[in-house]
Amino acid sequence: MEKYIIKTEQIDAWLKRIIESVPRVLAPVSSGTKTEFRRIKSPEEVNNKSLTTTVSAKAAAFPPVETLFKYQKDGKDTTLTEDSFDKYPETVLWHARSCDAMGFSPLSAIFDWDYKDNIYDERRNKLTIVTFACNQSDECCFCTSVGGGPGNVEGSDIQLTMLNATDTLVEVMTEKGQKLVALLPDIFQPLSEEVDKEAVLAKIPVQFTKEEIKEHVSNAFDSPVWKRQSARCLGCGACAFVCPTCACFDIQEDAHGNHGRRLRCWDACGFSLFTQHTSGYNPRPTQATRWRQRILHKFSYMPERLGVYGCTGCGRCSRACPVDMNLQEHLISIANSNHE
Amino acid sequence: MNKLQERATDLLKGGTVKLIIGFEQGNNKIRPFFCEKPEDAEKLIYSDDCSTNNAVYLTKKELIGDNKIAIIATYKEIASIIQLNKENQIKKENLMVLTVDKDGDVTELTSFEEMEKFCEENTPAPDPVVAALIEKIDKMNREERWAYWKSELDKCIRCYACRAACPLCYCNRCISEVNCPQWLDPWKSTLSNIEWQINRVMHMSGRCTGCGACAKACPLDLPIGILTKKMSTDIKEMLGEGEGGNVLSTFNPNDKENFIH
Amino acid sequence: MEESNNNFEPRIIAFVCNWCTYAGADLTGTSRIKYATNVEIVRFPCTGRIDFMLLLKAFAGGADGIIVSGCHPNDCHYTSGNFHARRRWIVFRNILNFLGIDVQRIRFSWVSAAEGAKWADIVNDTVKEIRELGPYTEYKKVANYLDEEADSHE
Amino acid sequence: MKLGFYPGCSLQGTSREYNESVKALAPFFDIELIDIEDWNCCGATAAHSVNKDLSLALPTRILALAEKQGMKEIVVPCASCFNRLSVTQYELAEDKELKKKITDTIDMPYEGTVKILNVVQFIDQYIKDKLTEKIVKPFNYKVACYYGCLLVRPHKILKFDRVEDPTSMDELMKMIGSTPIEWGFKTECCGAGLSVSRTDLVAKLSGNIVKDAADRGAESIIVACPMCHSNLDMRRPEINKYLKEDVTVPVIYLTQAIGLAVGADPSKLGLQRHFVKVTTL
Amino acid sequence: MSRIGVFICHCGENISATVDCERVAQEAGRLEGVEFATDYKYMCSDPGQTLIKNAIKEHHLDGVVVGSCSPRMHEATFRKTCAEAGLNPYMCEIANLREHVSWVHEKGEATTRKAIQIVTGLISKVQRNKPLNTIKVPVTKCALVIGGGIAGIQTALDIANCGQKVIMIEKSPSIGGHMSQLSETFPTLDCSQCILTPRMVEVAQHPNITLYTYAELDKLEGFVGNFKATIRLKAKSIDYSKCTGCGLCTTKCPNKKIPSEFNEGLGMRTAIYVPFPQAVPNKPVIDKEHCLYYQKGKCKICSKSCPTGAIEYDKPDEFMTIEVGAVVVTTGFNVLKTDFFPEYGYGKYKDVITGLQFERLASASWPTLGEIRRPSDGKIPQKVVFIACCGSRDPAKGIPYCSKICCMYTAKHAMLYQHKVHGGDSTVFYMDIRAGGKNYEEFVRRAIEEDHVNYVRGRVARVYEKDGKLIVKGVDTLLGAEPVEIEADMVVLATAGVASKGAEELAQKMHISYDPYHFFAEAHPKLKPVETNTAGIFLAGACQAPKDIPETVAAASGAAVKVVSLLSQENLVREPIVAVVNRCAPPLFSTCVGCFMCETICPYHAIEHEEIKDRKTGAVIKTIAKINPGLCQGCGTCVSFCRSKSIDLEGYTNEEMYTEVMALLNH
Repeated sequence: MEKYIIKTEQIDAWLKRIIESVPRVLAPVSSGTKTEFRRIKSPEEVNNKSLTTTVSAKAAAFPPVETLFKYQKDGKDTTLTEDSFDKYPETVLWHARSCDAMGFSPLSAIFDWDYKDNIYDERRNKLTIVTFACNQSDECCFCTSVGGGPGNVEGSDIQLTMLNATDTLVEVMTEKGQKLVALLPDIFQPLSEEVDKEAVLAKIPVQFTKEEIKEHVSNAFDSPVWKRQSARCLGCGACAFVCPTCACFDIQEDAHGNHGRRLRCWDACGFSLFTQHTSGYNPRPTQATRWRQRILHKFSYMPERLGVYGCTGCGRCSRACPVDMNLQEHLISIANSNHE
Repeated sequence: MNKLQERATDLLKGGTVKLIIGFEQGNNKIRPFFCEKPEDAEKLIYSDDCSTNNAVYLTKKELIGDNKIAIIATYKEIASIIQLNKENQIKKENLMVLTVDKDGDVTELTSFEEMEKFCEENTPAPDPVVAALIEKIDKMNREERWAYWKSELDKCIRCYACRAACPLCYCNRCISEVNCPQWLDPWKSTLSNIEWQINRVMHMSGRCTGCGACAKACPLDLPIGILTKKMSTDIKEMLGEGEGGNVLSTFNPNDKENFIH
Repeated sequence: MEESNNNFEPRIIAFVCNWCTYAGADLTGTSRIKYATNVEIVRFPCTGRIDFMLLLKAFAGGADGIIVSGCHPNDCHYTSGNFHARRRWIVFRNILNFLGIDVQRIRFSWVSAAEGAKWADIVNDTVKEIRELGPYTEYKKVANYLDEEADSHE
Repeated sequence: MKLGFYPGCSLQGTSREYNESVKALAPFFDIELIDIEDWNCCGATAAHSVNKDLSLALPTRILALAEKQGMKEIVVPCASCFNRLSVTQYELAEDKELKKKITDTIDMPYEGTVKILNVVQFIDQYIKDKLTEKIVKPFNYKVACYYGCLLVRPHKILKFDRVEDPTSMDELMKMIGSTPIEWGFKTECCGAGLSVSRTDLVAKLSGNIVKDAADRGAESIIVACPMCHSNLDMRRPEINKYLKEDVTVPVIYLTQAIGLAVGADPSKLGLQRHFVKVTTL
Repeated sequence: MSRIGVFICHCGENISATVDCERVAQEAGRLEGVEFATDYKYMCSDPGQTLIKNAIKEHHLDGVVVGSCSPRMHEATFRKTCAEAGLNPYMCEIANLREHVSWVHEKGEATTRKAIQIVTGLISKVQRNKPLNTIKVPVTKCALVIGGGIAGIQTALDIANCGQKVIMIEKSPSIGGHMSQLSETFPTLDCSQCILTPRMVEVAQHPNITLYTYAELDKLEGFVGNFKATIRLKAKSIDYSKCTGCGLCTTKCPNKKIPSEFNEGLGMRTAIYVPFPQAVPNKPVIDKEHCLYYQKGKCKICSKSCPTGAIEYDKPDEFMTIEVGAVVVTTGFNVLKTDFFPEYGYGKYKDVITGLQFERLASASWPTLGEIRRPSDGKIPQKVVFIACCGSRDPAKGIPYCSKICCMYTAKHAMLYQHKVHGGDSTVFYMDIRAGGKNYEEFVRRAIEEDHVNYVRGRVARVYEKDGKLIVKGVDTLLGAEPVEIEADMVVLATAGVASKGAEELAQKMHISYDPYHFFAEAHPKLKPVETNTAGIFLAGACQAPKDIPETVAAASGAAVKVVSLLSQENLVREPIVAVVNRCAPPLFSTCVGCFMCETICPYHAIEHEEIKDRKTGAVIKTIAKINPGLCQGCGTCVSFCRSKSIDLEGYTNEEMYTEVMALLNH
């Protein structure tokens, strides 16, 4: 890992160079009351103040809807065409957060656990992630409780930390990151002395550990806690769609007579239709069972099967929830509960 | 304990009701609260600041079953309950509607007449922000309007929080879930996002009580609430006050038809 | 995609009821009144049956214009289907207009079984108007976005 | 009890006694009638045959003033004013564009919420209930209640009484001890519109009314409209000339009759102002 | 994969002159799911149909698209052809290549293209079509006739004479209706009773007719062919099985001062009474409102006088449920009474009477034995004024319509008066004379020319009494709007015909529609004049609008034919183009959520509530909408209204229509 110091005021110049050199740069852009990752054309578009975007950065490698292949029928012949990988642009994800970067590891684990998902992998490989360490947090943040942290560099290619009004620490973790530095090498000064990065980071108290949660929930399949916690859940898909690690998708046909395409689109386990069988039978008939699935999947099934937890503590689900289903609050209560 | 909490304790202790749907203080906001035990009654608060319209829970069978329940209702809930009743979705004998006045006194609204009267007397003032936005859009030319909505609705991720939060979106199967034919593409796309909103508004026509829960639920803060608001205003202007709520299942032989050749 | 308006041939779908307008269009035929070929008719039992979604789908499917036509008020074969339809269109048009969808491209009319000539006029008129408005490119663009853009996440 | 009051021009001129009698009656029932401040002419008979907008703008201003002055109800004794105010309120309620145009013209906010009461409605609502107990001297006469046209027509708008055969005044007169006659001239035209220009026609039309009332033994004719009153009373010489007989049956306002019954001072009721002397009463 | 056959007809040269039929068939043949495509000169000819039949069999076709003339011409033909070849007829669609293509376009590429497009659309639709079977509804072979006036009598007799059973209910104690009150009838001046009474008797005696008088409809459920009617049999206080109709009781009854309804208040009757001498049935009922026993608790004189002991007091109303296949509503009309016309003094002056009262004065029987005597003093009026259009054609009175019969009966009244009072003087004030009808105009001319009735065109402003005379103030518009004043001895008002009392309530009970004046609405003003919107319920007579006797009788016979044609079938066979509410597996059972907002949209009241019950406990799980296929006419308005798309229309399903539209656009 290389460490540099860069003058904060020079960051924009660097970003400008990145925009000129890389086909696609995604960065937090504000419109109205919300900030989202959007393709930017100039550094001015970036909202440097934003804590997190509403929707996570996962779409950079796992878009809400993508074409798997196209088909064309002519009489009895059918031709399949797959999109060329050239269609997926080299991308820099700018001003992401540690929790965004961390989210790609569970995603990759899901897409590659047995069958290697070429489409995802290609997009992920073409993605360079530049995170900005958090010097602020809000009440929904709980990254430290699930193994992350405001300055966690896992998954980042580069992490920037604003040390003071003028200087920013640049940590380059990967070769991909090094390539970005190389675009404007002159502005990076090698780190002369150790800096106390922790000092400038947001303080986010640890409320519980993910292992603790795993232990509690793994034996709580029949616990009444699910019904109690999910009582006010409305069953929308907001939490799943904003989540950096939710990878459930649906395969849809966009069929038009003799031609069409097969699509992969985001799905959400909160929807009542999610596990509904054609027969009308639904193994998860209530919101309580769907909520249980959500928690167990993230904190029990994933660590057990994939060795990775499905939560980065970004708190997006809590912010997006129309009825304040605060994940941290529920996890604390699970952690503090005796086995029910 | 305040009067509301006392009343709630009594109701639960006495077994009059199995459940009270009310409000509690959440994380920096008021949120719905399901009070089942007398000892939880002290968590109950009364506020019309909750973005959720709790009437939405009244059509969820898995929550309320066949039990008698009480709902602590503000204008929003009451207006929705009136409409839900018109649409045969309320079992009045299983529902107790309680409201709290400014002195903290708890009143039970026992009949729909009382609820109608309550709504007449407590109609909230129209939201000036919504009105201003509608006016702004009305002033745009068509191309500008299209550009505006295209860019706004392009952001929609189709989480259907707007649908989930609406007390009147209680269909067992939403049109968005119909796949023979697939009226709406079930994935996020600008077209189906727009079509979804058109459907939502058409289906709400004459029924919408204007509680604004749809807009408040939207995680992306999209201006979808003004669609239903605009529709309601237009309907009132063009078709008058409909009876029974649904303007599309009734008609007047003298409806305007200046657009029909 | 861009076609010049001079040789632009609009595609127009007509949604008509069986009892009045379909029969009226039959009369246009038996009267040998000529009209433009751009319109294709879909037969419904009643204007009340015409789902507003079908109109949106026609645009999404590439129609440049739409005709909706049925029995005159009080003439509905089913007594009130056209009245219900009319209400639906009143609300629908307003919503579309507010969203910036071009309601000029939807022509609503009443054509009775005796109005063969009116049917021809309506068709020719609509074709002329849509020709002037040009292809409904902006809607088609949104409808075909997966083709249009390399990646939706922009 | 305070109520708004719109006198109008007639009540300041030819029909002062009407004004006086309404005002004299009010205190008996603890009612205070408050004039609309800065009121203007309602346009009455002339405006609407000359300029429609003007004929609407004038009454609208009056109603707007009443609204501004916080009046919920206004008493309008003159039947003609009552008619114009009511018609204006109706037309503006029916036509939003027109309402906008007129309110723009007068440049005042106008909602159309003020309730307009004619004298009979006023008595019905605020006096009738207490009337019986207040009577000191029953008005024990045979009377002919004459309604004229402005009080009841157009019925679609005024929605007052039965348009062809009104009975509200008869009911009130019965309450104060009178015996109203059955007759066919209750709403016949008195010739009001031609009061000045064609006195010969007025003599004929009003003459028939007076004659029938007298023939049927009426000892007085009860009216609630200044136009009716002046034609039946002031034009009596012409009438008698036309009838070729001397009909002396007096014409008195409903409010005067009630005033007498509850014991108001006859001079305060303006009875001395009539042309046909009311000494017989 | 479907196996569709496409058959393009040249229609001689009607289609092929402008459309390249061969190419249409070729292009269609290339489409997915098309197994066979061909073109032929005359597809509707015998060889053409054989071609289709053979292709169906040979290629095992499961759907057919015929490109030919309008489906309105030959859809039935080709569907029958398919059925004969064993293919469900609803798997056949017609592409209209003649009326909608070849006859309206010039020859050219665009025209052929359009033809291909239309065929493509329907190929896609037919692939989604489902085989449908005609709906069979059993028919209860009995008709209910509500109302025993001339309309009901005629309807009942016509139906009964065709061998079908009829149940007639009449709310008053006797059938006969208004016609029995009339003296003579225009334009023939034959005696109303003379022509009506035999028919009344025939009704009572007809083996196929069951008559219930003093009976009203309480409830009507069910649908065409299968109605269930609940009838309230009002207590008559007389056991008709014992009563011989001797009439002794009526002579003994002490309360003799009750205004007779039959005589329009001009004569009196007793509390136990037969409404008029020719009544059918000719047995009395007790009018509880005026009976001393019922009101004061004692009297019972009738009971004492009855030789057969038929009087039975204090029996409650009875209810009877009957099953009928059709209903005919013949409840007639009322004339305006009361003080609707205060300016004419009706109710105030005894000698201002209605036309119907004049009928009674002119009637040879009661109450004046045919002499025109005025009600006040029984004198013969020397001067009578008839005022036409009393209320009618007067929006201010709430009756903008023309009552239609008044011109004629006023002429008749004036004529009868002139015939009966020699030297009498009659004046008719009228707006217009509407005498359209066989011999009607001649009749009016006769009144004017031969009987010297004075016709004044103008309205009457007021009628008032002075010195024992009725002063009629009117205007003669033909003489320059001159005011006219007539001193009359009697004034006859031709008051408007209005809907009968309780019509609105009755319509709501039966779910039939009515106009703003509460007259029942016919299904189509021209082509379905005796049908209502509810299948199986018919109308006749003046319950629909004021009508004269010939018109009423014609309508009654018309309604009877409709009923007979319905009842003569074992089963009603209906097109299966009806709406259906979907059903699916538990726990949903149906996607219908039971909001029932569709109920108000259905013009036929075909939407019913269906309770889904737990099989074991019988508890109601869910209430959903259900379309009664007997009532549904297939307009599909509910389908496009239903938010959750839980209703669909067979033959025009959402999927079929969606697919057709998308295929038309090649999308």
